[in-house]
Amino acid sequence: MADKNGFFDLSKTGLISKTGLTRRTALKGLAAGAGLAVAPGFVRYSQAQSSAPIKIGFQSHRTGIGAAYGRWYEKTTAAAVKAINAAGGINGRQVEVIIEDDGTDPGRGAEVVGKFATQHKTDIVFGTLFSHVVIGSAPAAGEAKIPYFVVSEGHHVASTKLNRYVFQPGITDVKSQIQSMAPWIAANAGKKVTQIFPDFAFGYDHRDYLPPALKAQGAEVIAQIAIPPTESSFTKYFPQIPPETEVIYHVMVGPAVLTFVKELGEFYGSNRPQLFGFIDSLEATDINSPGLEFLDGSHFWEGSPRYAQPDDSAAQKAYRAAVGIDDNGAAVGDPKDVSTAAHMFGCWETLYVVKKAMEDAGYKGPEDRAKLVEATEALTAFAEGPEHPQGPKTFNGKIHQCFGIQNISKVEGGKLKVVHKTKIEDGLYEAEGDYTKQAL
Amino acid sequence: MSEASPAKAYALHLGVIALLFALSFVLPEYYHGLLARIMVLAVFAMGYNMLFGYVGLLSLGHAMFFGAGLYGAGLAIIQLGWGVPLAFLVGIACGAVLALVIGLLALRTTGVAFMIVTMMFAQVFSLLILYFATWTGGDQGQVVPQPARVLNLGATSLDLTDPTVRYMSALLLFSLVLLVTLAIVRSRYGRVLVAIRENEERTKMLGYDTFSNKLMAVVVSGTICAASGAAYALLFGYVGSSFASVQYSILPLLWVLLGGAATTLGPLIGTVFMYYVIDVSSGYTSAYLLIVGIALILLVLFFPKGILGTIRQRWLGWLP
Amino acid sequence: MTPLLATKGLSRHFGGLRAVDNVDFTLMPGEIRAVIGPNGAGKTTFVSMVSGRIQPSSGAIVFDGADITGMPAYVRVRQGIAYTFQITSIYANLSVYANVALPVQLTLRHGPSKSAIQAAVMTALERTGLADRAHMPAGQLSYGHQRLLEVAMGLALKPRLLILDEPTQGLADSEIDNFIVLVRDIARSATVLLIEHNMPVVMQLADRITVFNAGKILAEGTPEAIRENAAVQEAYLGTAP
Amino acid sequence: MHFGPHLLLAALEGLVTSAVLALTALGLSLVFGVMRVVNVAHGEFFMLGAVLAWAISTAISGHPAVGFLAALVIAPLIVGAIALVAERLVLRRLDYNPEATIVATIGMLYIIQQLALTFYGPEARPVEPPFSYRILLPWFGYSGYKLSIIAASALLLIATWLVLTRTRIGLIMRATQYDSETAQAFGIPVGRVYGGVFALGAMLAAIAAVLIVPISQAHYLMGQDPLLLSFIVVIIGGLGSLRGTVVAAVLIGLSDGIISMFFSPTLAKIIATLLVAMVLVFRPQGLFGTASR
Repeated sequence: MADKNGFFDLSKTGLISKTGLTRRTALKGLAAGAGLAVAPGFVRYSQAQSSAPIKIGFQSHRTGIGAAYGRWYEKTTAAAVKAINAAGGINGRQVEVIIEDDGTDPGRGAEVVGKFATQHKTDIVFGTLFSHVVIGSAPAAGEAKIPYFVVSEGHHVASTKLNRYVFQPGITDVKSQIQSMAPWIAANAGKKVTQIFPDFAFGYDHRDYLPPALKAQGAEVIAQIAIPPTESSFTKYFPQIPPETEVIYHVMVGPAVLTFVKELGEFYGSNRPQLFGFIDSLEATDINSPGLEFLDGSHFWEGSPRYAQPDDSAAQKAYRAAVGIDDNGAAVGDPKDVSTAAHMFGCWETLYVVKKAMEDAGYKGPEDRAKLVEATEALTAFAEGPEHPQGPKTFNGKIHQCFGIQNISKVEGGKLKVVHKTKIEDGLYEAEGDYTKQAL
Repeated sequence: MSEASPAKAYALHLGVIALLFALSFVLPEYYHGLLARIMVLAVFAMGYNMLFGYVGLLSLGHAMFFGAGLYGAGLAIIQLGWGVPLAFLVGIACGAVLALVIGLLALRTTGVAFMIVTMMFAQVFSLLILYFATWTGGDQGQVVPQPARVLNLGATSLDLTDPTVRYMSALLLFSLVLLVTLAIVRSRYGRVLVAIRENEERTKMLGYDTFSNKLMAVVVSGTICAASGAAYALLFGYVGSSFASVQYSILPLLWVLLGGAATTLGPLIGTVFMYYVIDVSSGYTSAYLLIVGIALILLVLFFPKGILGTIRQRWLGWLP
Repeated sequence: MTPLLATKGLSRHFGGLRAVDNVDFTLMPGEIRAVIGPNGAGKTTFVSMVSGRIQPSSGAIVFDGADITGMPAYVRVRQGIAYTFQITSIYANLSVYANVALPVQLTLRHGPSKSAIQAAVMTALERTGLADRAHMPAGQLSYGHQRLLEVAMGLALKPRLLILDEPTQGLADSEIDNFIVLVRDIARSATVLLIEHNMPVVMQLADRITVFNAGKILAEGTPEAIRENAAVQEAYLGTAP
Repeated sequence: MHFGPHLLLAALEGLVTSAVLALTALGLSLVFGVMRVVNVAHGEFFMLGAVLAWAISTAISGHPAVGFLAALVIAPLIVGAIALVAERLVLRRLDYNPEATIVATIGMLYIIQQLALTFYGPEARPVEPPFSYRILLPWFGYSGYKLSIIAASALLLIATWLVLTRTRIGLIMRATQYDSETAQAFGIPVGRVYGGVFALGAMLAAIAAVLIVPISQAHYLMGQDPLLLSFIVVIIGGLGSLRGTVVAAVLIGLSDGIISMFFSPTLAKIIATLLVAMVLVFRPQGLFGTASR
């Protein structure tokens, strides 16, 4: 997913923060003292490989517009790494995560990938969410030949416009998500749909993929309203919603989204069309915030449900406990700290995919990165279970993308209740290319 | 103004270029790659300095020139399938033409109005990128395909994604622009630009067409910034709208002010400094921007003319 | 002989104020002409229109037989009209040398070698007595020397018409005497149009005097004639501040 | 929706934008006009106002109006105090050099943003409006609170105008704006005036933010747009002209709303921005500025 860039995003100024989950103070001292002449990678460490940890470079949105997501991605990652290490690590080696802040900026994202590859010498790069950062960083990963596992849900990986080193094995891409929503919308919400989406890439996926998907179900999109990225007030666009609209399909994201919902509420009052939205709008936001009462009775896509459901699997329960979220999807102990539950499971699942692929490849160190790529491409399916608590998935090695089930939840009494689960097949589409034909 | 010691000045600049060349062989991999990026961005800062430092025109819209080069070169490859040299030229030409148009309009204003007008034109530019997203890739941007980023020179071909080739290409561009800047600054034309900065009305009454001179400076500045953008697209393989946003107009201003406005080497020093302050401070805390902010304030308190500007003022008056 | 400068019906209005009102004026080559008049009489506005700094509301300006009314200021400078500012307007941060080099490099358009520029700059500085201060920042010169630098910059343009706007304002008496010598020297190669309040200077220098009052030419003639002119006396005594 | 109601809605929306913008821009204009410096951190003072409003209204229980009113008083005072400290510690030492001030205020921008991120967090948080009355028009519903913003802003603008034109403080400020050296010579403590003006400018931004936060959430990056728009308003309105600032704010707010009726939103933004830029190009002194000094 992507979002607008702020004008003065913190940190558009140059380099990146490096603060590992494990502190690496020696490096810092060197960097501070010697400036240009730091050479942390000069000592070959291959002889120590059997015991040295597997190093995962986590490209995190700590500052900038993605910061609310970054924090929860870090929490989930830490939980997954803890679980993996407790169970013996990967190939008998412990996993170490090194975090660098990319400022949610594509230019810096590329620098971070370079830093992971050449300074921290991590085995892989992992964890990116925002699409423009993924696309901006992908060339750096391809050139450094370092596998780059993103958790972004954008269609960029599956479009095969990136390169062979970029994977998205932990979360379904948005094109597939949209496609699998269409049957339910047409059958349950209404046939005449007006789309409201941000006028940038994340919105364009919805703009481009929903109309054909709905058409296939006998429904239609009657209006598309693209809101510019710098907008902070929306009421003036609502008159463009045709009166015959039966469903408003909204996918606004970013800090202004609460305004969007509140203003929609003020505009329509109780006499509104059906609402269907992507929870992206309200990730990390309490559904019971003032002004959101208007959403009661409306429906949302959710990757993984925010609220604990009565039929949750044991794996799901264990996952929630490990990450530290309560039944309402907020941090245990701080009910106001709402998680990004619908997406962050992807970090957990991606790490288990990495583990599986590394074990399949007999991965020993950076010299085996090509083997790791091939081993990942050879994967085909992930069974539901502790490693994949969100549900079963298939994986297409040619387009480096996984496909899983999706949830449709209804807002009821201030909670999100899952009312429908899609099938994996609902979201499958024709591959647009084949990464495996590219050179390694 | 330094009428004296041209030899000293040229020796210094050639020395800096030689140092950067030598660094290529001793720097660790990470800093090697980083310095390549810094050199390309320092070209951006030098282009900005041309207008801001020497003519005294404070623009808040230079991201559009960088963006014109970035998109001109990037789209020529992505959409038209052209080769690297042609794409580079397209990028530069886009910047030159845009700078000419913007100059003709914006130079009707002065001072803060100039600052705001350039900022607004840059905003329009960045909105246009979003508006034509089918072509530009919008805010997500697009990857310049790796196989296309190869410079074919007869029998040999240079792979721009190779670290050494990239470093040397960046150095070549940087050196060229540095020497061109030095030559301009030391030329009669450069003296006229400084005269316009110091006292435009007087310069007009000494028989100089200040409007044309300023327009020329906007075009030169815009073209250099576009060259930086075009090089960025070709060397780093990504074009995206964040590079055309306001913070990329502020960055070169910041780099130039830090390094020293109206000094030829200031832009490089400012860019390096900014990158390293962040790199080092981010090792100690995730709130590293706090440190950056404090560093900026301290710097401006104790080096009000920028690093090199203060050095020139206090010790080395001959610095160009 | 054709006049070097002529204006016909030249006017400039600021809102309702007629700063210069329908002025016909001629200046012959080689003259030293003084323009005098009370404050607000329109003298500076008049020469500003001649130099091109402001556009007339109506009327025409003819320089050496050619109509220059719509010509931008910088072109007029290149045609030979140089203007020195009433309020000192030099490049304070540049050296004295650089201040003069700017106009010089404009006049030496054909292969200006470094030595040619240097020679021309030093000539202008020597004529104004500033040669030994060439490398000082202009802002550090005394006020009187800054006035001289203004003149040197005008001189360096090799003008055919040099407009001096209150050049002796703020100068000490000894400096004024030197200044009179300098202007006489300049007048050998250029026509001088001098706006001046200091009457002794005017009387010593001017071939002819034009008196402005309330935007119009009140009188014109030799210094002697002007001294005798009753209307001029009245204007000065009656309206001067 | 029919044209008439649509226009009404666009105009109402535009006026709300204008109301907040006018206050924010007025703060910038005062600093700009009196001190002749560009305060890049102005938008961060706006953001601080919103963030503090959240903190204060969350700390105070009871009816939302109580928390809101407390925020409306306390948040600007805190922001003003912070601005005053920044002015005394940094800007004064820079002697208000325009370029140095830009760098220093960029530094402040980083510091304030980072502190907000560290202590407040990256989330957008809502503040409950003091009252939530939905005005039901025949064609659409509209927030009563939004209309009250327009009224509050108008009152504050009139108050500021009275202070500037009718009080001794205003006279001192205008004298300093007109000619700081002469003002100094007449015994006006120019340094203190500068400190006060800088604080007042920040407070106006903070008040604007407190007013808007019940409809648009507090977020640590929210200061960017107000900053840029305020710059535009100040320049279009003409430096130091209160009337110009207000007219320009209304013009920009309304044109933004109304142009969006006819074009796709992004195209509307492009056109609106270009139009305003062209106004400046062909009238560089601004709508109400006199000479371009």
